[in-house]
Amino acid sequence: MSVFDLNNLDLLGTVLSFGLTLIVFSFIFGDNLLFRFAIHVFVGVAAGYAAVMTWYNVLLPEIAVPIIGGSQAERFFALLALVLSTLLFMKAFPRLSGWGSPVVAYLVGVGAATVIGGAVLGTLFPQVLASINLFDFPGSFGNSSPVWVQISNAVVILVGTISALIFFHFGARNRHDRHPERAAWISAVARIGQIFIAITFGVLFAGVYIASMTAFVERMTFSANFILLFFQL
Amino acid sequence: MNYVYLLNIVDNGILGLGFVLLFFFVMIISAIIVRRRDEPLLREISTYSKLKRSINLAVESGQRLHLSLGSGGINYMQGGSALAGLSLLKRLYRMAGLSDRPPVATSGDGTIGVLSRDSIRSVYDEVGVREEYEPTSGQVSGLTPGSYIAGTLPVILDQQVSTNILMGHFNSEIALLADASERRGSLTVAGSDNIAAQAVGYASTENLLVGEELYASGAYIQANTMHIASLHAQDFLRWAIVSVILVAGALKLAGVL
Amino acid sequence: MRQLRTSIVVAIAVITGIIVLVGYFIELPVLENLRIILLHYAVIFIAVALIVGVVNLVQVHWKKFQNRQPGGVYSLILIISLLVTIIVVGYFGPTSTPSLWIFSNIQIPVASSLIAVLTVVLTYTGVRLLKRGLNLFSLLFMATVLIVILGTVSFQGFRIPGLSELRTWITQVPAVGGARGILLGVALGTIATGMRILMGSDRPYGR
Amino acid sequence: MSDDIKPNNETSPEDSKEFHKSEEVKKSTAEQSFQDNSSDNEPGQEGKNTDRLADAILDDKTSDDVVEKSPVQDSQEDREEPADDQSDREVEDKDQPKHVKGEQEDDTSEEQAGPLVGVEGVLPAELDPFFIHEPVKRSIKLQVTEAQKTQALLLDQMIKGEIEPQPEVTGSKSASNNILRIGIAIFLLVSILLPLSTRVPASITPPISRDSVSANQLIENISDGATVLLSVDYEPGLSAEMDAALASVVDRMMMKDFYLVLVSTVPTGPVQAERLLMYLNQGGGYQYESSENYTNLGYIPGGPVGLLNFAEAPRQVMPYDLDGNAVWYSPHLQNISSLSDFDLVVVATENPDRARSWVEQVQPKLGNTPIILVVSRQAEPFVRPYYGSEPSQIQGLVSGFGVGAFYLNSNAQAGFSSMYWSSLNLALIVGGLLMLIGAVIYAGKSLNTRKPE
Repeated sequence: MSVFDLNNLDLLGTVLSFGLTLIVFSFIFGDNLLFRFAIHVFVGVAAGYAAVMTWYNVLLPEIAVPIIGGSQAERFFALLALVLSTLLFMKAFPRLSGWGSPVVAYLVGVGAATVIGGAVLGTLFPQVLASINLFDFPGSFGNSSPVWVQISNAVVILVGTISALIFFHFGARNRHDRHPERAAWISAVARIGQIFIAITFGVLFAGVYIASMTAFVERMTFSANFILLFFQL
Repeated sequence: MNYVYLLNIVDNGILGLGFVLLFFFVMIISAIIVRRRDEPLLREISTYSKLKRSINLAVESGQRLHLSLGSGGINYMQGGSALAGLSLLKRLYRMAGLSDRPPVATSGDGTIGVLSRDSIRSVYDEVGVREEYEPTSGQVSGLTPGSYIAGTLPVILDQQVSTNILMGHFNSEIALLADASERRGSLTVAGSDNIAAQAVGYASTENLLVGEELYASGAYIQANTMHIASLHAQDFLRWAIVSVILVAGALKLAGVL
Repeated sequence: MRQLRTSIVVAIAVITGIIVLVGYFIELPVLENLRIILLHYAVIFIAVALIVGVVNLVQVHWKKFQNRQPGGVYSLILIISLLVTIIVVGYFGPTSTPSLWIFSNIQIPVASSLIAVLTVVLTYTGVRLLKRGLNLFSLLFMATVLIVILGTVSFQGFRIPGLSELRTWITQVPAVGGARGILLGVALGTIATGMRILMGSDRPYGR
Repeated sequence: MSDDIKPNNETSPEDSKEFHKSEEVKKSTAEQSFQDNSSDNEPGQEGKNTDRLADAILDDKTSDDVVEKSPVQDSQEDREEPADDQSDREVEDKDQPKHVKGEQEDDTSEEQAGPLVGVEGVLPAELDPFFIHEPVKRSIKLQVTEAQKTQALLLDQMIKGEIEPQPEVTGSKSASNNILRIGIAIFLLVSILLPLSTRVPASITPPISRDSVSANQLIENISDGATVLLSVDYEPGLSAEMDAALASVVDRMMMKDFYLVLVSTVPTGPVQAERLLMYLNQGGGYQYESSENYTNLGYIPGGPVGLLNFAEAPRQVMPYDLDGNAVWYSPHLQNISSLSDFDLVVVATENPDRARSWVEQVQPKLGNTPIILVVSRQAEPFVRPYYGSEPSQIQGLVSGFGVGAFYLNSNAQAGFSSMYWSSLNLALIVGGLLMLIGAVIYAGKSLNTRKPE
């Protein structure tokens, strides 16, 4: 944020922004009243914003507008939506809550199907295909690296994929007096999988760290700039 | 279409439908087998053992449990993780619902909030004490992922929670909840479908449910037939996938495909 | 009666789910249209559920304020800021100047400052990670974290030789393998969860 | 849910105060165990398990079933409501004796199924893993000597003590943890502010990744004035990184005079997008105006469902822009009836799941239209498999802030992020070093404590 158009509202906004930044950051030193104040304001604003966006983007164009000025078919569609939405809205009130259950069931059904369809066509098939095509040379790694490098990389990825997948294997054998355990060789493969999972988690943690550090730096840069600006005034 | 179908032999849709049907039948067969068996034969997941223990301890010592259902909605891929959390919620309420400090459930999504209240209410109904049902025990604490975390922090910090169970969809901010829990000396158990959150959870808590383990909560916490059956079905298809990858990969390397 | 109601509710979930699911895989015009309508309604209901969530948020905090529970004043503040936001953003429009002002000067600073706090928390957990115990996995995790972080940076042109290449290799080879394994596992778990709902065995909805 | 225990009709509210305690007692009696599937019914209602047949195949056998039964037996027993409220009352007298009672009832219960039908005092077929700890407690009161009792109580206390919440900063432990947190914060703060105060120029270019070059190439290959779908899908929290990364891409697109169609699956996305365009207008000297050069369709609710819906019928799902105009008949969009009619799709998100949703729900409908993902560093490892896969499901990948700065330097436009590149680098180095020091110290400690063993 480098641009400061200093009319009154902008100045007020910048001061507010700076103040909230410091207040939230003070949580590092411990919980405090101002921090509580800031997060409650934040939760309220975020919820209000989301509610208005929902109104503007869904309820208004999908229900209100068609009922007022739509064709007969549109009006029917919107009225049905209105009735069902009202039922769902009753979920907000404990006594009427039961009326909304069919609509919630509808949502759960559609959600379940979307989730299955997406997981099969979007993750499972493409990822399996990608694993198979690792051995399609030249391909996955471009033509720049020598073939043996490509092959060994492909093998590492393949071993990682398969062992991480096997790591999750749940089935176990019964053993007397002890917890059921997986077959020894599955456990061995699972340990290799665990190694890959640890590395993946490490990469992800570092990614999260870099991303959040960017936010930290941006906030502090903003604050520093604000202080400099303030003293120049 | 640049979306090349599997091995270009069969239409993707038919193959997908075939896979789903296969999954269905394997689940049914596993359910029949599981029903006949005395005890579930599943590997031990130490996080679940710890979770069970801490729930029991909390119930006995009259401490509050907090179940955080995350900010993912039912219609998302993330819904699965919230569903796992919801079935646990019912269990918690059956055990501790009428204690002085009943468990509290927080969620960051309207639908999950509704479902959490339904779950709690149904337990009160079961016992015939509907009038004791407190609608605020299943609360929505923020409606966007960031504000959900912000709204959940006070619950962890204020309500004398002994165990925070974070089961649902979270972003990397899950570390803030785990940290607040640590500041209060409470136990944290975390599981999320979001793998970035898992990575952060791996560093922040000893009790992490990794990846697919989260979806096994029904089988491990409730020892529920269909849940156990679905784990066996997952195992079956896991090996099917491994075989397909290995065989087709080998054929590819040999230049057959 | 109640039994009948339960059956109807389960049937709704199962039937809508199956129609949408089959529509995913088979292209039949009739099915396709039905599916679009079903999805369209679902989107509307999800939006309504969000409003229900807002109502619940207000209910919870109003009750807290009314019962004079500790922190009740903050609950009032939350409700006030929610109402003010609804009025301002609703009246002027979500992308109007006042709305942008609220967004830029309240939401962004608090949200990203929370992430700034997160950075400190993450460093803290990173520093203390091995306190829990030293094993192959925690060591590998830690090593990977350090390689990726230090392999990403360069300061005044200085870089540790080879680290950047190692970082690239780790992120693009073993991590991809592990990630794929986890993704496939999560997909299996997700399918199973969805499947149990479509079988009517898991019923996360009310009666 | 189907696995609930249903209480007796007669149970008074007061009695059931302790239902969680008496639950295991009840469930272990043969009369109660069949009720596990009847939670959906009114208490005491007859014929309540009409959908049990379906359940028999599909439903759960819960841990609450103590004695296995055939469905036929179930339905028979359903009709005769177990009226053992007498035993229930007794059971709920006091905490400890209750368990004793329960156990005694267990002992005298008859086996209802299997080879041991009719035999009394049979051990239950399965135990609820949840309650496995209970016998320990029962034995405390019953059969143990005083010394054993004391020991058991002590153990109990010790375990309980472990999870009891402690007020903040009680011992020196949490105080020292707090000091560590504050110390870390100060170190990081100094490392961020130092380059700012010395005004080190951001002349060091971040590493140029192959991905960003190819993404750049992809944009270059599209003719000027093309119509692009741009989804701004990130939460405000990570907007620092995402704004910087996306700004560089959008900057490129604005240079080529692309017509932008903005959408978002996050409620705050549309305003985030407006904000970004406003900054780029100011910093890059563009004059992008709503409906002239871009249109903001707003928020697509419903996650993957909404996205799929949008991908299948964009005109029906998002008929208006945020100002309420019917945009699809405008000259820029009249030729676009499906997403494959766009020249390019750009999605910016910090969340791997959201990236996944786009790839899974939308990409298959895109035909030959390329898709570029602008993602946060934290999402990169999970998006990469889609990028690296052959065939590639996404055609361009721009990840994180560094690349954004690279774009920026190459364009010499919009001073969006260049100023904090040095700070970021130093802070990351310091953070990494702190972690390294911590790792070395604790690894050393743990090796030292191991040796004596």
